[in-house]
Amino acid sequence: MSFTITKQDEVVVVEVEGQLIVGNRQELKQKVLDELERGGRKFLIDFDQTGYIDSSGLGVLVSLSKKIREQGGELRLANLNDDLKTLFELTKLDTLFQIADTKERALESF
Amino acid sequence: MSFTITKQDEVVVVEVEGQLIVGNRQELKQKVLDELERGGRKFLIDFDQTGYIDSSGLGVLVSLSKKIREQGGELRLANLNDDLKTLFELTKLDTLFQIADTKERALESF
Amino acid sequence: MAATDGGVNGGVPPHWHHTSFDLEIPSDVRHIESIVDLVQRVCRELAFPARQCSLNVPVALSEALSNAILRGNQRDPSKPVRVRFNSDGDRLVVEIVDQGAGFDLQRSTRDPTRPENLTREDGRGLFLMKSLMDRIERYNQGGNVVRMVMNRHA
Amino acid sequence: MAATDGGVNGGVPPHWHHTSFDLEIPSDVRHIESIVDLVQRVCRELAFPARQCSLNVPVALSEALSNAILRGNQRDPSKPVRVRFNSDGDRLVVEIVDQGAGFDLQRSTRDPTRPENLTREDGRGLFLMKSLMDRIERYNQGGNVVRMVMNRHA
Ligand SMILES: Nc1ncnc2c1ncn2[C@@H]1O[C@H](COP(=O)(O)OP(=O)(O)O)[C@@H](O)[C@H]1O
Ligand SMILES: Nc1ncnc2c1ncn2[C@@H]1O[C@H](COP(=O)(O)OP(=O)(O)O)[C@@H](O)[C@H]1O
Repeated sequence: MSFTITKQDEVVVVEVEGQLIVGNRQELKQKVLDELERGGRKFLIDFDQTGYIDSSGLGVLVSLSKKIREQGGELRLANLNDDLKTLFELTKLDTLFQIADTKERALESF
Repeated sequence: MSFTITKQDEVVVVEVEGQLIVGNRQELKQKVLDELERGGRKFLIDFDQTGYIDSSGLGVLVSLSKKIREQGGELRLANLNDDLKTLFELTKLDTLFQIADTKERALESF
Repeated sequence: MAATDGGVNGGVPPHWHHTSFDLEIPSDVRHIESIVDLVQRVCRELAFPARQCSLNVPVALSEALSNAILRGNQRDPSKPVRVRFNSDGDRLVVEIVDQGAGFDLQRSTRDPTRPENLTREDGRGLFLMKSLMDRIERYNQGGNVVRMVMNRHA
Repeated sequence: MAATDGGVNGGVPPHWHHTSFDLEIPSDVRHIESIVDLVQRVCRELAFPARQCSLNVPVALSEALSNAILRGNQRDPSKPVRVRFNSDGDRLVVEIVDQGAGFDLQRSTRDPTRPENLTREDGRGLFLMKSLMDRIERYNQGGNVVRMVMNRHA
């Protein structure tokens, strides 16, 4: 389980490797909030290397999306596999987030 | 579990990745016998990437060592970790094989 | 075994038959991932469909475990969480036992897809368990037991 | 769980308490590795010393499994091998049950370190099991049961 943060032009790209669950979501939250503090406004979370996400992981995404929007920023998600898509559909969170098929599409869309 | 065969000068080097056990030792045996058939006479089995070895894996090593010697060849072993060393000591097979600490030492010793 | 050849018959080996286990962990969320991983692997060895082993089982189980650790046992590491697993290959039953007083399963389950709940951070756990398993039950028996049943999908 | 922080307490989590399992596989040597891997992981979660989990358990268990599959069940995939595991963290007990008639444990155990046996290909399995476990027993009960006990080393 690890989070890798890189910057592509103005976009803060966060890769979630492994699970996003109750044991590590606080770490993700802190890392993104730190970038927001430092002035980042465009955020992309890439799930290409992600296993499963639990409800607390989904909760952190919801909360981050709110906090980013409050600062006039934007959060996009990319690379959900079929399992993750199902999870977002079940919880209707697919209606709350902007989700792109690939990282490239997500980057272009900002 | 896989076996990688390379040649360094005249030495056939076999790397055992993963377990050497009843389910795959036949594959190792066949690969080494094929090289013996093709004229290989110096053999080095490298256990650097090996997990555990069971009695049938030990048995294959004994049998290969005999077959290689029958053809006037030699078999050396290298890179036994502490667990594997214990296994060879328990069975006194450390007295039957020429065992080097490193691959380099084993190669020099031919 | 040395003399007899244990060579491979070719193809995928016939899958495991029945499997059960019973284990107890201290209340620490860092155990969730390894338990989930264990159950996922058994799910695959029992040849349940890939999706059930990669989505339904891990998400539902991690919800049940984190509720047991954080809600039931309130993260007190001296309180154990017990995990009982049983499967004959047709269905899979997992029981999670915590030391809490229990809760009202029906009343605690919110619908997180309703507009007023959609942007809430919490309240998706029981909903996901119900959505991903075929049956969820709760009862008291030496603790608060949450029982999840998943049938093999076609 | 979403609202409550499930954050890490620092350090290594307290290890698992007791663990038991009971599973059945068809007689196919390709299952040995996954069973051994499962037991090794449980060995580690129960915080047995590293060496016992990396050497004693996997070698003894793979010997017992291959004897059960190849000797006891003569590789007949319709005959199951049952694996029962139990540990309270102080000792670890594994029972392997096959459908064979059983065998004389004492008389079948050779000493492979004697000069006349040293270059034999076979005959090291029971010897290794005895060397690596604290106790090996055999009895008939719904099949041929080989029981291995390992105490936690200091
Ligand atoms: N094992 C448990 N013990 C006590 N209460 C529980 C347990 N599991 C769930 N609950 C109750 O059900 C509520 C809803 O749980 P859930 O849907 O997982 O959402 P969340 O945990 O995010 O609030 C919890 O807030 C808690 O009050
Ligand atoms: N589960 C079993 N069922 C029947 N016979 C067994 C079983 N396990 C061991 N044996 C007998 O004990 C003998 C010695 O076993 P072992 O020490 O593992 O060496 P090997 O299997 O290489 O001969 C076997 O040859 C077999 O006759």
